[in-house]
Amino acid sequence: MTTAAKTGAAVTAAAAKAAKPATMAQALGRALRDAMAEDPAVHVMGEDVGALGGVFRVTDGLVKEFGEDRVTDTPLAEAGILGTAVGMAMYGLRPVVEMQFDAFAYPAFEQLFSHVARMRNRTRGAMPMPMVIRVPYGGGIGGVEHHSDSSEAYYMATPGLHVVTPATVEDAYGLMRAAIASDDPVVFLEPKRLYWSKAAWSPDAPAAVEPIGRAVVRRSGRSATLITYGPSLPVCMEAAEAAGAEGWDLEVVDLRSLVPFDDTTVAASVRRTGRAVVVHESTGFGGPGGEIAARVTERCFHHLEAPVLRVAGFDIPYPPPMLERHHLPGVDRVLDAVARLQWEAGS
Amino acid sequence: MTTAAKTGAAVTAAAAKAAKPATMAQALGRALRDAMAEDPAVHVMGEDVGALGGVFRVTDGLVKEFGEDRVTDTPLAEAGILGTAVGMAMYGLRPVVEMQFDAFAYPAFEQLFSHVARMRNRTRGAMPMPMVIRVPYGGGIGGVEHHSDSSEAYYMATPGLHVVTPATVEDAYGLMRAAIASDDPVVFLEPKRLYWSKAAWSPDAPAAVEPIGRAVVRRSGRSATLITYGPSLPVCMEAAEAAGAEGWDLEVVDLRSLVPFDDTTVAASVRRTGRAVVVHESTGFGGPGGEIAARVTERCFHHLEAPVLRVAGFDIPYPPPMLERHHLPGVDRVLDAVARLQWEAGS
Amino acid sequence: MKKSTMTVQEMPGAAAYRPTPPPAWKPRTDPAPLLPDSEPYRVLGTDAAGRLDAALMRRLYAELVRGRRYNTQATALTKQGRLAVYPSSTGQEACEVAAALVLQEQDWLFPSYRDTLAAVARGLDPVQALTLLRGDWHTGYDPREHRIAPLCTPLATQLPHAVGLAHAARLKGDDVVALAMVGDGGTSEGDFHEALNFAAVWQAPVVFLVQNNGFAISVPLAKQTAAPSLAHKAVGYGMPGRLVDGNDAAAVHEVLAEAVERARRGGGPTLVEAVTYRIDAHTNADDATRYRGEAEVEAWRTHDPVQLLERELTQRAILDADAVRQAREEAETMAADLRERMNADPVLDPMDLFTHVYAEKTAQLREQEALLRAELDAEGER
Amino acid sequence: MKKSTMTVQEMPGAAAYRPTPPPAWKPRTDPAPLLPDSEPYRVLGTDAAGRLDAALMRRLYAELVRGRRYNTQATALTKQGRLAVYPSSTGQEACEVAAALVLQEQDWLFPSYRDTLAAVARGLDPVQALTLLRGDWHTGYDPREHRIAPLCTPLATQLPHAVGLAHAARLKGDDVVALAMVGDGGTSEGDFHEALNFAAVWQAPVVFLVQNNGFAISVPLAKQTAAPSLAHKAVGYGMPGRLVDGNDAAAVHEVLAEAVERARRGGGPTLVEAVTYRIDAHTNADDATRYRGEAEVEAWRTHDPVQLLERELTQRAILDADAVRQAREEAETMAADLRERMNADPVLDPMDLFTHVYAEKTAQLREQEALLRAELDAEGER
Ligand SMILES: Cc1ncc(C[n+]2csc(CCOP(=O)(O)OP(=O)(O)O)c2C)c(N)n1
Ligand SMILES: Cc1ncc(C[n+]2csc(CCOP(=O)(O)OP(=O)(O)O)c2C)c(N)n1
Ligand SMILES: [Mg+2]
Ligand SMILES: [Mg+2]
Repeated sequence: MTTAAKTGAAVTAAAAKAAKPATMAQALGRALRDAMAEDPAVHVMGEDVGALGGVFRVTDGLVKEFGEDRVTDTPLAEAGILGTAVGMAMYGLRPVVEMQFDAFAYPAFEQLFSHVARMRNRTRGAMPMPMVIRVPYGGGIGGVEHHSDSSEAYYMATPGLHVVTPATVEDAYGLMRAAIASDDPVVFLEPKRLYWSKAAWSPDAPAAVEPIGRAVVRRSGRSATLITYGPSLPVCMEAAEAAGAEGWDLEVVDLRSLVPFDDTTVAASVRRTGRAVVVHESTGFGGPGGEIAARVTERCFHHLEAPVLRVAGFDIPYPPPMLERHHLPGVDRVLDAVARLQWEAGS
Repeated sequence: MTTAAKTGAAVTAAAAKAAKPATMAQALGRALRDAMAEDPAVHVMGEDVGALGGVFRVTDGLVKEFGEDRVTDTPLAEAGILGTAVGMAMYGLRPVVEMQFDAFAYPAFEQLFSHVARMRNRTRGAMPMPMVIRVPYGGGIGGVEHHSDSSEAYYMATPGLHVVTPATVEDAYGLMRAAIASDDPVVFLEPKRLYWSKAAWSPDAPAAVEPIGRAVVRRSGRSATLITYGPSLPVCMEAAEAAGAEGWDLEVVDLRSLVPFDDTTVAASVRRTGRAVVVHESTGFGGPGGEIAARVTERCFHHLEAPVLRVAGFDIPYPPPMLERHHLPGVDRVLDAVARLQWEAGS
Repeated sequence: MKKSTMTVQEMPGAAAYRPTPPPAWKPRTDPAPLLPDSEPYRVLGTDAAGRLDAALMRRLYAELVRGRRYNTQATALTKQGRLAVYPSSTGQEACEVAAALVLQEQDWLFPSYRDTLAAVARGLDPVQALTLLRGDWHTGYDPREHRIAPLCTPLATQLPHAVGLAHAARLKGDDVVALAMVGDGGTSEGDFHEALNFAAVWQAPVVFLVQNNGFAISVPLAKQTAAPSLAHKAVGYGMPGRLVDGNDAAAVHEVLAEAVERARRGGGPTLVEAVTYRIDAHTNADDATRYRGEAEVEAWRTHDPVQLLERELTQRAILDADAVRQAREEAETMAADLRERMNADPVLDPMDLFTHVYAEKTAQLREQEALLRAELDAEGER
Repeated sequence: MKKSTMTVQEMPGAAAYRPTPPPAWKPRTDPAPLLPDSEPYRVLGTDAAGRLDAALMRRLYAELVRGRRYNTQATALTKQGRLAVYPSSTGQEACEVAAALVLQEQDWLFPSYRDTLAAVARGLDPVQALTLLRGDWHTGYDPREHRIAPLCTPLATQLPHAVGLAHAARLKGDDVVALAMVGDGGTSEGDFHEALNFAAVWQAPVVFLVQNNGFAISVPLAKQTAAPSLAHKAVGYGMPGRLVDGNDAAAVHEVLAEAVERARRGGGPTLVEAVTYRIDAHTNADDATRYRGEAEVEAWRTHDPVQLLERELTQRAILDADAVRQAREEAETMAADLRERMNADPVLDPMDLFTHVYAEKTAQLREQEALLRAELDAEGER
């Protein structure tokens, strides 16, 4: 991955300037811009990514800078978008594809499962699929039906894909650069409700390119580990703060990458704390939490004082906006789970 | 579910006759036939389900008996098949849809996830979706690329669907009857490599209609529980026999229904044995095993002598037929996992 | 092996060779009857307006006025936070209203997210029609009671539903036609293709109405298709295509009525493209100035469906000042009622989350229900 | 509110009203040039055969003979258990061969599972072409080296790939045309629709060849479409459609060559429907007697592509007995070589399972690799 290395160097070389607040959407857009400026093979395509700048404005300004040949408003057909992107990648381009909302990626699933994820394997490495599939995901934005799905389980169950999701403005930039630099297809899950989250972040000295596959400890603690990602990170951070009042010192791990999964960081944390709760807003049954809890248990069984618990969305279709707050795991639900970690039996 | 009850009664009332060997494919076909004869609302549709009788001959003879209006060779388009079936169900029919192979159900996933699974919920129960989506799944039949996928994780992660899979000839009949009688959409996973498995089974006194959602203990044992379903049941039964030589008395649970999940039966078994291995051929990461291991651990933590282990297909695209035997979990791999259940530490 | 080493001269019957046409080569039918007119069909401002049905036109007019008012009122409600979002059909009322009026009681309407107005024109309570967009539930009415499918958001996915329902009704021998609505952008989706093909093969009694309003959010028609018209897509399915001026209510009504009648007679499906224009932004959340100029919008304002009909009917003395006033008053009454009822908070029960996932709650859902109930009790909400 | 209560007579500019056509209403182009002939285009047996290119025809003929032999040999290999499955293109060799011959070195071929022969005619090693169907790997060659995409099984999914690749090449300024093959059944899939639409909108240099062989496994064309012909689908995308006798190698070659040339010149995509017939069952595993009679097959045998060409060329003295013999000998040599090489067991390495899932093996895959290696060591296999 020479591109990634080069990118990293370029970024490090940039002079650090005073950081101003930027949104996650802006950081993502900046990452696209920088990648496009560096590598003419990078193309952005999707519905409304041009003049409109995408419905979340992530691609704002790109068509002006790079023209319609590289920033393309496609016809309205997700399988067609991803399918033509496969052909473009076959010819050596690096498409960055936008799916407008999570639920609208479903029509593209045959292309994703049967081609994007398998082309490298099918051709014994002769035909890699360096592409990024951007999927705004999750709820909490008051969206009507089909605008708030958490579809990460579908992607995780598909070998051949990388699946990453940022939870901070810095990671949004760094992970996007890494995703574009990757020679494998990356499903890039963008937490909708964090698009407008802000952080002091200087676009002139952007965050370093994160290698894909590394979780990070966002908060150190000794009582138990909250394992989370994307939209649920702020919830867990808040819960960890609140837990202090109950005498619990919680560690928070932000996975950042669901595939590959960073067993090392996660297991190390749980071995230290002896207790863990997985938190995500995707439905619980068949969701990411099962896999995570199972692998943590496989690796840390004799360190565990209690079963790894899961706090997740209910096993229901995503509810209408006026009811979504009852569905989404909030601070209280996380703390309730922590309380159920069998403290009386503990060390 | 009056239909189900009625059906059960009809079946029980049938006179028992001498059982002759029948294949799973025949039992499935017989279930379709009996359901169609009983209820004119049942329609069979898909690619090649008519004159050909389906590529696995499950629908053999149906078009002769019921005519093309009720057994319909559709145009070749899976989203169209499932989408029109949704419309037919809206009008009160009970479509039984065949997807020719697992991987060819992917084009229908938007209709499945966004409509089939949600229509009842969307309309507050006014518009249920009583339909069965038949999906031949799994490998071991020497199929070339795209003919051996195990896609159950995708279905499990979608609330609103039932997901069932038979492992025996009797269950093939009983579960299919229950699936057709259900007022909810049922994804009916048919293990390809068991299509030609035989059992003494009399079509004149077919097996009872199984209520969906009940696992069954196929073999009692005291050392550890093998939790499995569909194509892996014979593997586990064989492994359990072989394990006797090592001094292990294994219990085998056949889930039969992945959704709803029978926590009661599974947890009761694991509490008894104190050890468990989940076995399936779907890829491990993000596959059904994670969910199963996690829920078993949540419920049986203090009864477990070792972490619940998983034996699954590797995290790779399904391999070409000449290599598939290395991918599929076989008896040895199951026994190896049993050996890793920390016997020295046990009671 | 023998055969394949024979020369054709040696082949038995080779001399008599005449390529007879087995099935794959059946004589092709003439596509001419399937092709749409080269210009959108119009009635208003043409001689055809001489034979307008006065009663029908007055009804159409009243519904257009009401429809316009409904659109402006619903948009106003988004500003007041009473609707989560509203995709306005301002400028497209002729299509919305005609689609509703051509159907009989037993027929079915399959609207998209933009077509609340069609549902309302069909008789649905305006508040129920807005439930999805207010956000208290996904659908606010019983589709079977009204024979209106839920407003559909995933583009073009409602089209196969309409085909399946129409087909099922025909199999049962029922006299039912389904009319399905979709946008110009939606025609690019695979589901559009599959639905039209199934409909034609099955000769299902269904009418597809494409409202070509020029845009799919920001993407103009020229980036959506290179076809002579969207109606020309009909040819590839073997069904007739009709091109109509979507702002000419009389023309849209006539073309749709013909198509519905044809379907009812067993003549199979029709594809109708109504050329219209989305006067408002895609939704209240959209900023249309990013992708189109005001001049274009202004040009279309001069071709307003309400005004076009009003002028024609007034000129032909089908409509008088009284009728115009009455239509407006009724529209204002509807708007006031809507405003008032939408200003009341809907009654919500969080426990509904678990009620209609399955016919019977699974044990798993009952556990989760208990968890939520405990939370709500703790909050003191219930 | 003011505006909406004005009557149209009061509206500024209302008198001057003239519905000008903004974008959604642009003047429609004439569809006539897009429409295919009403009968499949033919060369053999017509006056057009007078101007055949002798050298090209001899080449075509030799490839057809070789192609037929390849099909019979591959089918024989299934009986010997040397191939997992073979979807024969017997009867369709004219399409398979012409598709390969019209392309230049730098062009790309996108075959379906039925089109190994096209890949072989393009120059691919026959054994490599059969890797997928033998089952030792999914693809037996480097697609970039040969500019042949992997044989594609999920129907119609290869079509958008061809469009994307052609589009990418054009963006880079490269002279590349993509030719994609699909069956009659495949035209019903959404991906067919989306691919053709993208191609037309982007004016991508791509040619779509539909081999209408009468069946999708057991389903006859009449249950697949109600269109006048599959070529008529072109109209709905704004690209030209051509209908050709798929068993007339000269005609298929001419029509495809024209389409490729048009694409190369920047004239955009073309849809070609070649009417042919699947003489063998769907694959060796299929039982065609369940859904069609022998009489139909026999009728088509009299319209055999190899024989048709052989007779015409012999009559016109383009081909003599020597050339016929030579073609057959070459075909036999190819078959013998294929037989021999396919009789050797392919060299397999189970560890390949993990090699090309990702650019770099994940830790997880390395663990699984170790597990398999241990198993193999225990088995003594490695
Ligand atoms: C499958 C799918 N993809 C994307 C979207 C997001 N989306 C909502 S409306 C819209 C544009 C639709 O344009 P058109 O079909 O012309 O209908 P209009 O909004 O103009 O009435 C898009 C892209 C969606 N709802 N469904
Ligand atoms: C998406 C998808 N659905 C179903 C299948 C199973 N299948 C394989 S070939 C075939 C029939 C294809 O018919 P056609 O397109 O006419 O091509 P032909 O086999 O006649 O060359 C079917 C249904 C598939 N391969 N892909
Ligand atoms: Mg539109
Ligand atoms: Mg065919």
